[in-house]
Amino acid sequence: MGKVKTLGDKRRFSATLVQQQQMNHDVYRMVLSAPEIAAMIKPGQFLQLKTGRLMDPLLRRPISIADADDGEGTLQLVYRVVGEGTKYLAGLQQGAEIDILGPLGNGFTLQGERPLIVGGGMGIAPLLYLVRALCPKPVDVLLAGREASELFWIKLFAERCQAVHVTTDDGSLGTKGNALALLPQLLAQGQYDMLYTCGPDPMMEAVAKEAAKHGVPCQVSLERYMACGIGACLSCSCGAKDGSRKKVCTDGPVFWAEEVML
Amino acid sequence: MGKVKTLGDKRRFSATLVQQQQMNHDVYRMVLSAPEIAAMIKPGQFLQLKTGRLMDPLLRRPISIADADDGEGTLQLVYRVVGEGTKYLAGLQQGAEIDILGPLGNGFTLQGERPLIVGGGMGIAPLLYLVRALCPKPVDVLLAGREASELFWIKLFAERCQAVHVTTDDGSLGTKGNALALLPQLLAQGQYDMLYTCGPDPMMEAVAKEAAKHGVPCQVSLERYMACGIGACLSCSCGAKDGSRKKVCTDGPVFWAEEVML
Amino acid sequence: MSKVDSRLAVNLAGLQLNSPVMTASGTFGFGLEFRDFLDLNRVGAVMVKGTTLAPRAGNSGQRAVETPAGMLNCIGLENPGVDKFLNETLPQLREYDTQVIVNIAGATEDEYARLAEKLTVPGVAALELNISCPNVKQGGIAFGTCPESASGVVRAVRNATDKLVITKLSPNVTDIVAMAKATVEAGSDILSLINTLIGMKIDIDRRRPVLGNVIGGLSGPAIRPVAVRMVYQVAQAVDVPIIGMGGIMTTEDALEFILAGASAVAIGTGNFVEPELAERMADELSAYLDKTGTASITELIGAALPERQTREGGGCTC
Amino acid sequence: MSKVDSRLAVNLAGLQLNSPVMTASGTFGFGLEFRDFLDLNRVGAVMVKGTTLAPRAGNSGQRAVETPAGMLNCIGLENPGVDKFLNETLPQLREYDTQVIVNIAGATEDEYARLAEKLTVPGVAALELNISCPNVKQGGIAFGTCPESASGVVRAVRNATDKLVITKLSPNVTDIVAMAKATVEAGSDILSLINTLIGMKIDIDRRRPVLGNVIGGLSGPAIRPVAVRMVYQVAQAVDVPIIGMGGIMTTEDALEFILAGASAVAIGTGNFVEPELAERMADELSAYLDKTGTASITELIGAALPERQTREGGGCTC
Ligand SMILES: Cc1cc2nc3c(=O)[nH]c(=O)nc-3n(C[C@H](O)[C@H](O)[C@H](O)COP(=O)(O)OP(=O)(O)OC[C@H]3O[C@@H](n4cnc5c(N)ncnc54)[C@H](O)[C@@H]3O)c2cc1C
Ligand SMILES: Cc1cc2nc3c(=O)[nH]c(=O)nc-3n(C[C@H](O)[C@H](O)[C@H](O)COP(=O)(O)OP(=O)(O)OC[C@H]3O[C@@H](n4cnc5c(N)ncnc54)[C@H](O)[C@@H]3O)c2cc1C
Ligand SMILES: Cc1cc2nc3c(=O)[nH]c(=O)nc-3n(C[C@H](O)[C@H](O)[C@H](O)COP(=O)(O)O)c2cc1C
Ligand SMILES: Cc1cc2nc3c(=O)[nH]c(=O)nc-3n(C[C@H](O)[C@H](O)[C@H](O)COP(=O)(O)O)c2cc1C
Ligand code: FES
Ligand code: FES
Repeated sequence: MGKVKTLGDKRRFSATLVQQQQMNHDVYRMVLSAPEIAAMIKPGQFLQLKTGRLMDPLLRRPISIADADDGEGTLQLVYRVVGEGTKYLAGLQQGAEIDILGPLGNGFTLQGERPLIVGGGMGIAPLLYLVRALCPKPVDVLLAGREASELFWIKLFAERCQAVHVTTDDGSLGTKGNALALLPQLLAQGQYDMLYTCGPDPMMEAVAKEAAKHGVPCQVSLERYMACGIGACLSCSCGAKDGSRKKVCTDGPVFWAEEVML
Repeated sequence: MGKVKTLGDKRRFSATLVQQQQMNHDVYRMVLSAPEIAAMIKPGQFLQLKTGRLMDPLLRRPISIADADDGEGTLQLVYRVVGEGTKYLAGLQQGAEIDILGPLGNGFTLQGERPLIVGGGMGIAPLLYLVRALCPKPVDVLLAGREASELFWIKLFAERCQAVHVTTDDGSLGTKGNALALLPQLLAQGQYDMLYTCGPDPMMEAVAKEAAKHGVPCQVSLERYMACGIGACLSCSCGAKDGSRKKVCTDGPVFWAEEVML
Repeated sequence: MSKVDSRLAVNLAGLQLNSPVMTASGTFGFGLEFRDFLDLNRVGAVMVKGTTLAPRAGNSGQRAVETPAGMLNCIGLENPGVDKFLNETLPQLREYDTQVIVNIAGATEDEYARLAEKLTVPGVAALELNISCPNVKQGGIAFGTCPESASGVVRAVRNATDKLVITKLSPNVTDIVAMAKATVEAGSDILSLINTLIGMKIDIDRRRPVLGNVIGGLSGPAIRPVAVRMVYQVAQAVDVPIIGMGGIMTTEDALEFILAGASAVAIGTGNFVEPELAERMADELSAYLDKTGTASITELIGAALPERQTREGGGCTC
Repeated sequence: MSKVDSRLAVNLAGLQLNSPVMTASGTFGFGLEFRDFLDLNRVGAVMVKGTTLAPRAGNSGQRAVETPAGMLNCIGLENPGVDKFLNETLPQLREYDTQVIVNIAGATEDEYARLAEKLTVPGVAALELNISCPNVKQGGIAFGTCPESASGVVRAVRNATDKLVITKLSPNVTDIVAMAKATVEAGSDILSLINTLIGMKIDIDRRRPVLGNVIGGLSGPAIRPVAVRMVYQVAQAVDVPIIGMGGIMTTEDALEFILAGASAVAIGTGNFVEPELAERMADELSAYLDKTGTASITELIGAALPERQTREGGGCTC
């Protein structure tokens, strides 16, 4: 462990799996030893992981940084098993080597004194590392999930956040409803001067609108199908409000809400 | 171990890897627990192994039975790592499950009282199990290899055979030369009434010719590229002396020398 | 799960199948080879190996090789000839409750017609015309690469038999829709697509082509996107049923073809990896109908097609 | 191993390359995106993303999806337009010791000609004509699917520039050799092959095509056998140098194309998986020359081809 060799270029590394933990029926948390990446990576950036021995799957899979510890040289990834690539990751044992490109993309802009964070579903992953970077600012977080088991996140955030607010679609935990069931009142009451959000596009769109209404600057972190993750293929393109196109992988994945169309 | 479940049809089984042993720089010996196959399989038959998790490689890989023990419910395979499929096999750990079709093909005809066996290179693999089946008849064997390290087989055969003769191309062990350097004198001296051979086509051709010269019946075991191994694709076809075509996988891999063209 | 599920029954222009899952020509021998692996009665139809008038020995040298997610083959139509098929194989196959479709190949229109006549016997449900083979009269260019020569074969067969005529289209053409329209107009009752793409592999150590025949037919999952695209395009252009094939390895793959407009599917290369696949897929399709509350597989045919009017696709693909 | 190896130098009709390994259009951005991954000076040539007269926003909806050993894309030629390329990108690219080849696409012959005129500037080594795009004057049928329309584009460009003209052939045709001959006759100095095969994928849950554009271009190892076959056939039919591409992921793959007759190769989809591949492959080719005692990579070009006279291949592929 701790041994990370580069694979011959400047942003391709071999990381060692230190720990694998199952968080709920289909979500796993992985700790990797990758000191070179841990030293560079910023909240909101992501990695491209090779998820197979040969060409099946062929393309890498993009995964966000859920946490990084420069001192220990470790990274944390939290991922849901949805297909063969993530199934492969979940099957890896301690000591396994993973071929990684990264850090990739642009991270969040750290600004404001009283940030609010709104995360939905697997979009919560990159926000945990963001909270660490925002410390010691007092951060509040609003986590939205379909049901209670999706919100194993709470205790991870609780250590670092001032307040953790929760909504679930089925009401099995916290307020019943989606993030919007709570957000307007949080924005009205709190003195937030910055909002960060990551989750499904419709959620982020509504969150951004609400933030605008309250004059709070807002950054969104987008997810698009990515073939390369490094700006080469244009498969991740999204429309910018100025009519141009942005690459989610290299221009983003984090954008100012007013820059892009969700 | 010992647990073998069928995968839903009559000749497809899941076998458990019991032991993996490296025999020389690129050859491995694998012991599998597969009682159902062990109970059925005859010398000269082979298996089709799935050598990957997904579709890479896509096709199964044919491997001969080097030994089988019905009592213990085990099989032995001896294989050389030449590409991705065999590399996958070599990387499997004890307890791994392997998806297998088999037994496939027709085995050797057990006849005669004083058999001689001639094997070359990896073609030696199926002959070891043949010796077991021929016991307690007194069997002599002639093993031909490029150099000494290929002939780790000697001690395996020595336990079961009357005499073990050896040739190597480079003279590093036994008589210098190929199988033909020794075969004529063995046939002239011994009272052999049956000959079995497996190895490269040119070797088998020469061996069969020599056997014919001495009036000794001879069976050859052929190797051809096989896409299916079950008689469906005709990729393994070989020419029969009567002008027809034979499928090596289902009509063979064992043929009477006078049946086929090598 | 091993009983016949009537929700899986499909009728292709009169070809009645117990299951929409058939087995593709050249990948399932004459069916009998698979008796140890599955219940032939559960296979919708067996499309037997390409059959010619005279027996053929096929190509020499290496005949198959694996490629990424696929394989190349150049068997060269090795087969025992139509007479032996009729006398020896057909009687055995007829004992099973599966439809027998005979894939035929000739070097002239007349050879196709004579094959069709000979095969107009009880027990043969349909003829599948393999038009990917070289047309000797046209300098060895495959019949299946131009609408005129393909139509000629179809017409010759159409006039020689009252059996159902299935034309199997080659994907190695510029315009698959033109091929489909021409062969339907010439009298095809059903279309099969796709046959293999032409490819090759070079052995870099020997510095020679791997296959004895130099070029071969590419099959397997690698070609599935091309096959699905062609089925989707042809389904919008013709009114005859389509048998979809090309890289089907799982039940999801079969559904992809059905949603694209295929009324039935055929497993090819997949039979080599999982010889029981055609039977298991029928079970899995039943389970899918259960799960989705679908009354019949026929409800799914073409469900991903656009309304006939809307022309979709065709923009820049790069 | 990071110095230039003169044994790797190739000259394609005057296009002088330090390494026979280039990067394919649309898979390497404008090259600059890869500065963090490799040394651009070690890339034989950068073939930039398909460039059009006006900026294009490309297709909407999902633009790529993985398939077995391959991927589909329907980017829709998103690009900043030729003027921005000339003013902003080219000056940066010119700082590297790599050849710049501009891939161009138009909807009319005239658009191709105007692009060629604009790109006849220092720093552009050659123009690569992407003729897989719809020809608006011919009802949206791609230029590259018939010899006449393809020749028209080549001639228009040939008359508009003295730069080297590379025609990039589409594999979605019945007769690749006819396309090659026609475009060489019309003035191509070099041929590139192959572009992507047309394919599609259906999302069985949504029962809709996955790609926003419905159909897309299939690339990656899955198509390599088709690409090698086409290079092998075309190399026997024309006398201009060929740039081979289609599924190259390893040095062995590159050698397969060179043995089949390609004078240089381009990495496409492979850049997504291993962004340093083009540089590493140059090193590995040097090592291969050492191992095999080969004085120059040029000795290997076409080494697996038959004597010109012997017609090989073309028999039954099934
Ligand atoms: C910048 C970015 C960061 C991400 N971070 C996380 C994370 O931290 N945790 C997490 O669980 N997931 C994350 N994802 C999503 C994750 O990449 C996909 O779930 C994963 O690629 C699925 O791969 P698979 O082989 O398991 O499934 P597949 O069978 O390939 O696909 C299943 C589903 O995942 C989507 N998907 C597949 N490949 C990609 C791809 N290359 N890019 C985008 N979507 C894809 C498909 O569209 C499909 O809907 C992130 C995606 C992006 C773009
Ligand atoms: C009936 C039979 C029995 C065999 N028994 C043994 C055995 O006991 N021990 C052993 O080491 N080897 C045996 N072989 C050979 C073995 O099947 C190949 O070495 C193996 O398939 C190579 O797979 P790969 O993926 O490692 O290599 P690949 O990279 O696929 O190929 C490497 C080489 O192996 C050959 N090969 C690949 N696939 C096949 C195939 N499906 N059929 C035949 N040849 C192939 C190729 O032509 C190539 O030259 C047998 C082959 C046959 C036909
Ligand atoms: C080994 C082999 C032999 C084949 N022989 C024939 C044949 O004789 N006639 C025919 O029409 N198609 C033949 N085919 C093509 C298949 O029937 C099928 O159309 C093709 O393989 C695509 O399906 P798949 O990708 O599922 O294999 C053959 C295919 C393979 C792999
Ligand atoms: C995402 C993507 C975009 C592409 N864009 C272009 C393009 O703009 N112009 C072009 O001529 N080819 C384009 N191509 C085709 C490639 O240049 C190449 O011909 C093809 O992908 C085959 O090579 P490969 O299998 O190595 O990817 C594109 C391919 C991909 C995958
Ligand atoms: S994923 Fe390729 S450009 Fe963004
Ligand atoms: S390997 Fe398929 S018939 Fe023998």
